[in-house]
Amino acid sequence: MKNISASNPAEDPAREQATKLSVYVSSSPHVHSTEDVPWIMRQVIYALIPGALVGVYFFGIPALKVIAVAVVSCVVMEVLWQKLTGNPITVKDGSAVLTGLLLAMNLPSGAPWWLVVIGSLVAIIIAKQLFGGIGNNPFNPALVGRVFLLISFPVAMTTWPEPRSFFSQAADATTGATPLGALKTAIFEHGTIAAAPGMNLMDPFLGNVGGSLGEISALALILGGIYLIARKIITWHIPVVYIATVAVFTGILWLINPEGYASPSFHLVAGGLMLGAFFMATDMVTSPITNTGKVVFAAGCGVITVVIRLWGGYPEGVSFAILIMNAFVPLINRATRPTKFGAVR
Amino acid sequence: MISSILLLGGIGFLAALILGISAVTFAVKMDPREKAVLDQLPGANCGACGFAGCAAFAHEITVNPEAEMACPAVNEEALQAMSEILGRSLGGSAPLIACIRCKGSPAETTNRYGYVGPRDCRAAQIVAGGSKGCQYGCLGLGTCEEVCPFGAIIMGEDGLPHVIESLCTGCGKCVSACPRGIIQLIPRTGNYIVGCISRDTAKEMKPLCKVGCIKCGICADVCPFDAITVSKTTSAVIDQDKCRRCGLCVSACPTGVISALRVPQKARIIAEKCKGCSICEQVCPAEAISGKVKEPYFVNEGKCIGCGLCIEKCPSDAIERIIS
Amino acid sequence: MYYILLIVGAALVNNFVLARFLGICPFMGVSKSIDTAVGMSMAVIFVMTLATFVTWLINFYLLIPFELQYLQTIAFILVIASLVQLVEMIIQRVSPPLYQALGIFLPLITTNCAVLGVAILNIQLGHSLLDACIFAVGAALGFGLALVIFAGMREDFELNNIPEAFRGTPIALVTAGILSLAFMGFSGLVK
Amino acid sequence: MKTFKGGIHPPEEKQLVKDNPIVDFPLSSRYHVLVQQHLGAPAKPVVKAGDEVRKGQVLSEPLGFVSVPVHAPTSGRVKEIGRIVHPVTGLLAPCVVIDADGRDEWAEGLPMERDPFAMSRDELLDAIKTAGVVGMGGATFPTHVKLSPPKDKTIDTFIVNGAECEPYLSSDHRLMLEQPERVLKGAGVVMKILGLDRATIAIEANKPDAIKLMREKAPAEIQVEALKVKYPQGAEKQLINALTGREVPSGGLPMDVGAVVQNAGTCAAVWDACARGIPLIERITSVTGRGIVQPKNIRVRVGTLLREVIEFSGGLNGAAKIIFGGPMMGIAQFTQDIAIMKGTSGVLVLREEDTNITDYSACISCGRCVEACPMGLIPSTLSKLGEKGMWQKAKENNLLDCVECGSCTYVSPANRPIVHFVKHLKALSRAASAKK
Repeated sequence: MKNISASNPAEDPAREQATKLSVYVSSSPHVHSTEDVPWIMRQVIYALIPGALVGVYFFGIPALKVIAVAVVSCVVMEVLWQKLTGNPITVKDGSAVLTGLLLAMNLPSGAPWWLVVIGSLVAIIIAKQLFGGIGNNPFNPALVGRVFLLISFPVAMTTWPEPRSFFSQAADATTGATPLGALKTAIFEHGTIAAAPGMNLMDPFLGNVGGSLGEISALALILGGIYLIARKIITWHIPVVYIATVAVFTGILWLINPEGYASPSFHLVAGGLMLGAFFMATDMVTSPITNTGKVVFAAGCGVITVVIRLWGGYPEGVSFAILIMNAFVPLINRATRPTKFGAVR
Repeated sequence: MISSILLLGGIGFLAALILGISAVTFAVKMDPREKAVLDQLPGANCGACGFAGCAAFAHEITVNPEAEMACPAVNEEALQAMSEILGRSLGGSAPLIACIRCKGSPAETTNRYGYVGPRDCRAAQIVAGGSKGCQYGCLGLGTCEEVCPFGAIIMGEDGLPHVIESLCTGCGKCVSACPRGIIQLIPRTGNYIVGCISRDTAKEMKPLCKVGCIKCGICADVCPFDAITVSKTTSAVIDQDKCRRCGLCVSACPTGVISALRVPQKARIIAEKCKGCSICEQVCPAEAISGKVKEPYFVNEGKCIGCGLCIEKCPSDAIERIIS
Repeated sequence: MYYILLIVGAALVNNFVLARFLGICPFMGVSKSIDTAVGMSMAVIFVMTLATFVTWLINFYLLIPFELQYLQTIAFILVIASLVQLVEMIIQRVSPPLYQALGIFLPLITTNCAVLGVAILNIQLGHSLLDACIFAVGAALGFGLALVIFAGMREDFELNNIPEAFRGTPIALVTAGILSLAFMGFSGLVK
Repeated sequence: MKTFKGGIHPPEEKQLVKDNPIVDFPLSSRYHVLVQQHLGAPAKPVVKAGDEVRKGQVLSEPLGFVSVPVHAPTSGRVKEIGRIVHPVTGLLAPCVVIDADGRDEWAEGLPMERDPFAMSRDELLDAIKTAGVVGMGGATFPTHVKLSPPKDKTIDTFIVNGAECEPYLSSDHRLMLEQPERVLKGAGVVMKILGLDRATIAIEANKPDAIKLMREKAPAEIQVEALKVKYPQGAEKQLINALTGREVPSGGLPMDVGAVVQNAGTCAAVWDACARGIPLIERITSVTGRGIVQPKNIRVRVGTLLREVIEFSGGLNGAAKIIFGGPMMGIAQFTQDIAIMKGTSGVLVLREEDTNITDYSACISCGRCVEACPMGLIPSTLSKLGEKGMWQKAKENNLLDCVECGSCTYVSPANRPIVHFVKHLKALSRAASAKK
């Protein structure tokens, strides 16, 4: 069937006729919930605002720039693609804006504009539109964008400006390390986590650390996440199970060897776990459809995240973990089909 | 050097020996047809047929008579051979072409209501029987275009499907997909088609469609070959076996519902071959041939209706078709 | 622990399809449905291990004593090809159900460069016979894993509205690329 | 409170009409009685143009067991056996057109007085069939068939369905409030037919007045059960599940778990048929929705034109959709020249802002439909398969278990017409099996 996505009433003769006839006929049901896709996307964007604000507060104008460039370029890419391929323009559903915002929040605030644009290109064109646009992409577009950049431009993607208050932005911005990066370096150089500098929990909880501009404040992200759960945009399964898996896994290792492994609480607040658990892994299109499936998916994300963080070459594994689990979603969906009513047992 | 030859040769010989022995020891009986079919297949195991390799595909088409012989890599010859082995017909009867039997574009017709739902005629039909005012007419949502495996149907600007003659294979997928049954397969030699299947009377049709068959019967009257039948409750139908493609019905139809697939080909007499027997003059229903006995006859192109009767009757093969 | 790392290394970190780009042909060809993908994976596990075992023996007991290492590739191909044929015949006779499940895929594997790849890599990495076999199992598991998840995704693609130009192999290659990016996250896991 | 798994909570909107007492629809001058008003085998007209008919006289005879007659709604003369748009198919279907003579005289021997409890089971079933009683919740399945389970099925549960879970509609609610005796006595007759000594009346908790009244009036053997307010609580399988915990097996019928469910309105019709011999010629219908000026509950004769019903209810007000039945499973109509049927539980007129005419977009796999589906299916997959017309694969995905309740479609944020896709797939599957 053609024109799957919304067709413009003006281009659709049947619909034009309908407005004249004043009586519509469709299959039942004839009433509909008020919650539609743009509404859902808006809610997620609202929920991301606290995290983004913290990023802007600590990284200043450059962070704002990255966000703006990412959002604008994502929207432009989508419009351009749909214009060129002659498909209906669907930016109004807000998914491109959301992808842009998520991409920005996964980038260091010092990312140059061209880097952001390349990320948007990969996210929107390759990861989303090539697969057929919204709803059809098997991988989270923002994460594909981020991982692509991370592997292609490792230096630019791991140059983390030091956080400072918005009101004391100086011209000579210095760069530092993320908590997880510092941890990895310490283990690599000294073989023990004791050498890692400043492993307090309050700074990453509030956001006063280096990192991607949207991932630094666990608190702001948790607030956003709770908003999403309260509004029933997402269910608790993915964030709770994801975070719990990471906590349990790192906790066991920490109990065995507190010298060699950081505490679970550190792992929870540091890095992109909160952003990933509440906003990236919960992306509806790329996560399993049933609640059981979501639990399996989140547990897988948690395990892979910890494996990469503790033993892998990269200090952070959230993006990779979610992308890998995205690939498993079709299999998980098959394995966790609900039992139909009246199934012969 | 010697050692390398010996070694490789040795391994090769050993392997061949073992394989040879096991080919005999472990031989498995197989449907001979399956083996014969497998021999016709390319053996590249490309998987394009959707099966796991050529053997699986051969097995499937041997066992399951419904399975399509859908190997894209096989050539015509092998396909023929395979169908012989399996005793299937390739559909070798007269080539057919699909024809759309509705001319009621949205501009010419009315709607009963505004349809909201999937853009698929079959889906539209199950909601209150389709939105078109005429319950026989084309719903115009392009399902035939969608199901055509050859891209031979396109939805035109007029909101109606059009068959691209050169691409249509007469497979009939569109015919079974159309919920209104307005697509018909006719022999490729056929040329004229009545673009309406409505059973409504002229009066019932009037508010619904301007271009339908109003069952006036003029076409049946003008047809020199009795190829057209029409009644009060059935639209005109052209018997493609009787039709001689003269096209008189097209110009006679008051609503223009009869149309030609292609321009009719007129007759031309080859002067060198004509013996002047006058048979053509006698059989011509349009009085388009004239001349003197024992001299070459000639065709008045303006009058010729392209029925081809003269060509058939000419004893000396002196008449050919031309595109005017 | 060493063996676990060996398997993880071969299956995830240096995944044959996604990191070494070996065996792309069956990866693309046999990943249209999950059932066939599973059958193929089983066959690969079986053949890879067996081929590794035999080629290792040939290498250390024939090629090296006769100083004919330069014939490695040819000898291995010869051996693998005949081995696969032999195995196919035996399975077809001995266990028709198993043949139904994976026998079909055996001839396909003959041309699978991943099998030759694992045989040669084993020699290059200087693995012992046991190491070599375990490495082969790991590599085959990795191949199977990639194949099955890929088949799952491709089955879903049938329902998607992928632009016409990208349907089929193009989008599969794009997906494989993204999957490969994702698997790079495992790099450094095993040195 | 008892309920089932899945389901949704659409706005109830019952306040529009639930407090309006039932009013009698005045006698019309012409009736269009559709010959085929039930599910099952067709019926054949037995009157011809010019015949004089009396109220309650048989107009068409059933052809087969799963079929019922229709009766003249009033006395008068048969104008013709004409054709009228059938509300279910949208295509022209035969109907008996009757010009009323205004005397509204009953056919001979009607109404009669008899004691159903003195009649045998077969006599009762025959009375029900002769009276043309069908399921009045909207499915219109012949009631006598439902009450004649094969010998190998033991029935131990009888449920009177007063849930009325469809938003907007209040016809069963008003019936239970105003004529509880008819419902209860009808239930008693059904119990006698089934050989049961107890029954349950299930009412959604949003009708506390009906629950209270029923509890007061019901005899000891009839228990009144309040159900959680959730759509589709009144769907047969969900209702049985909520009350008994049993699951009607996939592809099976309620009788496979020993249960029979009858709508409250059907029980009332059964009483009329058995105690007074009155055929099903009128029913209670809610005429409601914000597109109608004066929402009303009316007692209307079968065969009355929708046009007259709308006029009687003050006319239309910005109508965008006219529906026979409720908003979740009702059938949209495109003309007012259609006739009220035995199964017309409501006439719902929605304005553009109350309904949903926006186009759909790609599925975002949010999983809301899976949560909402009372049948444990994955509607999103079915809708994607529907888009491609892949009915074989849809059957593997339990296509035929779908009851088309519309819960998935209601919640779909991408506004996907999932029920429509399901109907489409079922039609394709049927067409394919018909070909074989």
